[in-house]
Amino acid sequence: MHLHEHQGKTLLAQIGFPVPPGRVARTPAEAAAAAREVGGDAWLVKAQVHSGGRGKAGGVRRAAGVAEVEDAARALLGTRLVTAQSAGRGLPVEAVLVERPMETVRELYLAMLVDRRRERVAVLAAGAGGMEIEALAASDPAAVASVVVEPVAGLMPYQCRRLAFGLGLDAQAGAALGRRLPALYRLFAERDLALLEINPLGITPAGEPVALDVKIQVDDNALYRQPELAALADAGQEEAAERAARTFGLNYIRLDGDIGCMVNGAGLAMGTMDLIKLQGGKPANFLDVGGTATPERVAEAFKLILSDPGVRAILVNIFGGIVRCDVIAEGIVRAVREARVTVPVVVRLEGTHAEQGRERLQASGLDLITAADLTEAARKAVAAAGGGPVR
Amino acid sequence: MHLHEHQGKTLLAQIGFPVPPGRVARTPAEAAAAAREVGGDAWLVKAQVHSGGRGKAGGVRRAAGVAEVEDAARALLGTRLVTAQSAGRGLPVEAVLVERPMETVRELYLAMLVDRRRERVAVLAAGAGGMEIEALAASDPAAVASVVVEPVAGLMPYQCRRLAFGLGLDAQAGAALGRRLPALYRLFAERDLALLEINPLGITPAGEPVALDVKIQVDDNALYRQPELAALADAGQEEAAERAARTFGLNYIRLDGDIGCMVNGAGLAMGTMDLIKLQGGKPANFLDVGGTATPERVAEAFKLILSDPGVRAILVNIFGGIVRCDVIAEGIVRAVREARVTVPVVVRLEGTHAEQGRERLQASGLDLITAADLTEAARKAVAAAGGGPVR
Amino acid sequence: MILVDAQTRVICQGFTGKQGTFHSRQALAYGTRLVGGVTPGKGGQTHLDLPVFDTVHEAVAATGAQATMIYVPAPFAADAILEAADAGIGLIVCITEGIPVQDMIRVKAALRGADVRLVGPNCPGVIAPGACKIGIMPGEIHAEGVIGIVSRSGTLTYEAVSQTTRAGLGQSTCVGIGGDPVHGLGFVDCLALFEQDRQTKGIVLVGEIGGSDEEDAAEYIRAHVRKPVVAYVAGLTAPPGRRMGHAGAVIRGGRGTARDKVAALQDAGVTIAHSPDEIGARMKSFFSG
Amino acid sequence: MILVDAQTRVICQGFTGKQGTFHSRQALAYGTRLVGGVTPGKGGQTHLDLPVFDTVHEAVAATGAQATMIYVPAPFAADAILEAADAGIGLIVCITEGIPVQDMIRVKAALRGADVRLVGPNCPGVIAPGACKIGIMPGEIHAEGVIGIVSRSGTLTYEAVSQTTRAGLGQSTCVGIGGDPVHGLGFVDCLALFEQDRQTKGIVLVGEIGGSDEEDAAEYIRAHVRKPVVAYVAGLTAPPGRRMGHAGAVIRGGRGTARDKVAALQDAGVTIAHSPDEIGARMKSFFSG
Repeated sequence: MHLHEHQGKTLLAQIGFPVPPGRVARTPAEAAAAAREVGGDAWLVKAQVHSGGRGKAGGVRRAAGVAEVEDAARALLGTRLVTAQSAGRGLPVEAVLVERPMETVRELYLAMLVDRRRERVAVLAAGAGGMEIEALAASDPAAVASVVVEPVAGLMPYQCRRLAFGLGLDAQAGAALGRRLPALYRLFAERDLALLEINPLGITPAGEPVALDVKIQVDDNALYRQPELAALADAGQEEAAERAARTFGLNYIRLDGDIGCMVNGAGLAMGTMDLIKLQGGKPANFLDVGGTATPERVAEAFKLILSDPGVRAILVNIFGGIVRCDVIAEGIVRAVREARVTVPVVVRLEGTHAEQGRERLQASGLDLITAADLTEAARKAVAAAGGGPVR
Repeated sequence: MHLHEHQGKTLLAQIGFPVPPGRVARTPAEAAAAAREVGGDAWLVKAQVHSGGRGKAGGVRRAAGVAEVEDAARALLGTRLVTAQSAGRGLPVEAVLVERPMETVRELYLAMLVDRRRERVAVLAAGAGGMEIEALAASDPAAVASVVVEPVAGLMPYQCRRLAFGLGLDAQAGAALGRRLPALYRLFAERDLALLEINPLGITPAGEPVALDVKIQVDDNALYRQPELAALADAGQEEAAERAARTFGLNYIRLDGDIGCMVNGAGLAMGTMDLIKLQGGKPANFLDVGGTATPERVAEAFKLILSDPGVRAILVNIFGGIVRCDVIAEGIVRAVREARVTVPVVVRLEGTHAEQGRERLQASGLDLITAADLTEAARKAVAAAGGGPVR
Repeated sequence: MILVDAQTRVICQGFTGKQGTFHSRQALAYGTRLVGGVTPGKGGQTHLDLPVFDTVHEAVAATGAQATMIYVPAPFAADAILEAADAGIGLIVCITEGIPVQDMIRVKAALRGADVRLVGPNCPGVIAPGACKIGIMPGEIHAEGVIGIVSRSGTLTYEAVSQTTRAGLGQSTCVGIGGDPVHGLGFVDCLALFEQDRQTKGIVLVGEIGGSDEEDAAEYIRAHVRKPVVAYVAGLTAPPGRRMGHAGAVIRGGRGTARDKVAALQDAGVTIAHSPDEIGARMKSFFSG
Repeated sequence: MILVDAQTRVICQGFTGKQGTFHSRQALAYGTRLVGGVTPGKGGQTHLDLPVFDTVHEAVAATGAQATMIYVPAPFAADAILEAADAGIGLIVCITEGIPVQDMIRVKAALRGADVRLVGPNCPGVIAPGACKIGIMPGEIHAEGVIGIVSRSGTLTYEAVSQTTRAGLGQSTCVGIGGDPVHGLGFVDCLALFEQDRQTKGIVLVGEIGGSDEEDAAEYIRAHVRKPVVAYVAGLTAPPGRRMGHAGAVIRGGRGTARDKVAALQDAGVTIAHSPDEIGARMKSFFSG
């Protein structure tokens, strides 16, 4: 789950990590009031969307007076922002952060994330960048200082010193940063964050760190015990279909192809997408109906797939295990009838009671295309989407 | 460092662990006011001293009215309480805890301490007792339920369940205790406790745990980072000489013999005491002047030893290492002169510059008895204390 | 076979719950030597004709259990794993999905140096066909045989199983290591066990995007594995930055792509199945000489 | 000799402080191969003609240091130990006294499974006479020889050293394991190393009240040690419940008495010195046949 910049900065402020003075606003009038409250004679007006790259996309405006703040807010609020990182989607701007610009002598990158190989939280820092810190770490390891935190010890002073020396900070700025980092790690660990990126991290002329922007992701699996963070979710930033999928316990990600996929199991779902590509087609989505695909979930899955107007064929790939193929087949038949599916549907059933499942499909009288194996299923789906002969 | 019962109960209350309603009082009038504040129609008036065994020693009184509370407080305050655990010393009663008696259906023992072999914090619980829980664990392991806490995980629910099942608590009382124990462990770990003993731990008719008495010791080495706990120190409960020793960085423990000992190193100090015993004498104290015994500390050490009127001879045993024996000898000569020592002093110097040290002692013209080895030193000290011939 | 055999005494944590009951029944039907289960507060009862215990310690003391399968809900799973390890269980198979990653970081730190093997979480489990089934996989698609299968994915594993069964090779043991970013046994651990195992003649490795387990596996295979390995890696078409179902299946900062993983494995001499359909045939080719 | 030899490259943490400077100078005078030191913020300077580094990682990279001696104050000691371990130092000797026990619990948990040996804290250190001195012991009382000494106490160790030197036996290595309740190497670890060491012909063990290290040592000696062992245990006259100088030297609940420890060691066939004066003579008796 993503947090907005202003939410992340509130979390930082709570643990005493310096952030610029700022206020969130949801109307131009609120923005003007926020500017007066924040004080000063210049402000940044920043669109609050779940994406990086806002600056280049025009989502961050400088304003030299309160009237300009109000104008900037008016220009941003209610629009949809397309950034280089929003995958072509326009993200609704429903709030702006009105913030005092900070004087800094340096701008750094700092990130905390889970290092899977070390099975611990890693802290990464770089003195310059512009690219994702993980990519930088991969391409130019020497440019990134990193430490891995032993959970029983927490982020230790020596690790903060290594980061500060690695960034080439002077003694004062290094010590100031070192005083703040352990609390930042505790925030990460205790609030179940999945990513905490401060980018840029400014160093003020007084040597103090200040988070100019912050990107925070929360571990979805831990939301049950982080009710305060869960309450910060902004469903408006999500694709409507993906949001709907979650409510039914389905995993759905919209892509830009034309072959809708419905698969049980995340790995097999990816494998199915890969096969469609291999056969010259393009998958319209990733969709895992889960290990316990009930007829109800199958029905919802069909609705989700069909909510994408670009879908020209549907490929259903089920490996029956605990849930038997005949049960799934029943669900498919019901769903295709109820959802009035008009695009070709290719079905491949394998595993427990696969034969009975296939029989159930044929007995339905529906125009369902069956396939004996995965490759055949993919080939048929690609042909069907292209309008070519299928059987 | 020991805490008083009322201090410990304040810590427990802060983390939500139930304690009986109570107030501390330092005068009989305060005690009466405390009783009214606590409410009810009966109270316990408990002497606040750094020792267990108060009940049998008359340090805990039951009072049926406010007047009785005042009387009980008057009877206790300003006296010195000798308990079975106070090693013959009378501990000054400067405060009493006025507390509401609690109705309980069971009384248990619970302790947290550092398990040295496992290098972790252990939680011990027993359903009955009267003896120290560690002794019980040694003599009758089956009577004690115990778990050892992995520091990275903290006290886990399964461990709380094991303790509750081990104590034979019913589901409700077990769950109620289990809800409270993890916070108790965090108190132990985060506040650097060395011992936390709740004895007895009552179970109320509603199944809730309540700490009827609590004994807390704080890790002396951690007081620098526990200023709130350090401020709770009650020096009045300590032997005056031991308190004085600490201010000079000396380790002094008064015993009941007649041969004062001054040794560098804790192990050698114990070894010296053992040798005195082996030679038929009794050590008057344990005293470690430390690895860097300066002339100043040697002088203070002499004063401490002489503050014990029972001392009839002094044995100085120094193994010179970093600090050379001639420097120590100089300190001894100065101290014996300044402190006007009238009892026989036996000195054994070994290690770096031992020869020069011995020469310095002889050159001083003081009546110092030297010894070539430890056994001889102990023999001479025992003879000197007994008034017998020494050389 | 590895990790388990027909003699392995297994318990179930979360025994009387819906999942635990269902899969315990399946395990018993398969012939697994299930000797009891744990549900706190139900100690002393009988469930599926087996004893229920309040704690794993009691279960181990009473039954000599050596392995456990965990079906408790995610908020209680870390506790269940640590309880099993503390009680001396040697093989812990955690099926539970959705455990917070910080829990797993702490669990792995707590288990460091302990003589215990954790499989999962968020995995189908372990099965040695004909001997022992600990997990949620459909038993009937398996056949006793010579192929060791290790996989990050559930249903993709079943594909590999079903194909190797149909190819007449069968499986020695199948281990689902799970789709979480921080987990127990990895590819390398299983490869080492399969390489040592006399029954195993070939190894199928099923990977997916995210992390670097496949790259580590490739390095290990190059240095230590002499048996034929067929690998399939899912997610060539997965978009970067999106979590593909599994918590661990995400490409970040250009790292963890299927392309890189396939290249690493190929470099190490592994036979690549470019489609999940090809796994059986590729493996069969090693045994038809 | 064990743990160190004349080639061991040593650094000092807390190098430019008063303690670090004094004992580094002593170590150099003794011939220890001290190759540099660490004081954060003083990196790039020179001290005692040796390079100063900001971090242990830099020191290791520049000098190939294998061992460290830590003289930083107690509040910073846990950090120093973990930094050394993280930097790949194989032998960490922590002289510092007064470290909170919770710090040591966390340090030991963090080091679990790591390939590192910690000696101390609150100990005199390690010396291999004539080869390497890492610690605060007076070098001149030692002599190269055949006795391994392991001890919980500082000055009592010097007694054992001085007596074995005078007896003409000398020492292979002397290890002060320290007086804290939670510490690094224990008696058992050192006994195992001495038993394996060809130079060592006899072992002196100096214990004291508190804990059960001596009992564990007795058990180990009975099962694994064939070389003669002479033991002295201090604290027969120590009153229960009082901390005798060392944080770990306390009898609690009737456990950890010198009497029990002596009995356990005697039962295991260990020769007991009833006075610290007897250690040398008792050991000598094994070598005058």
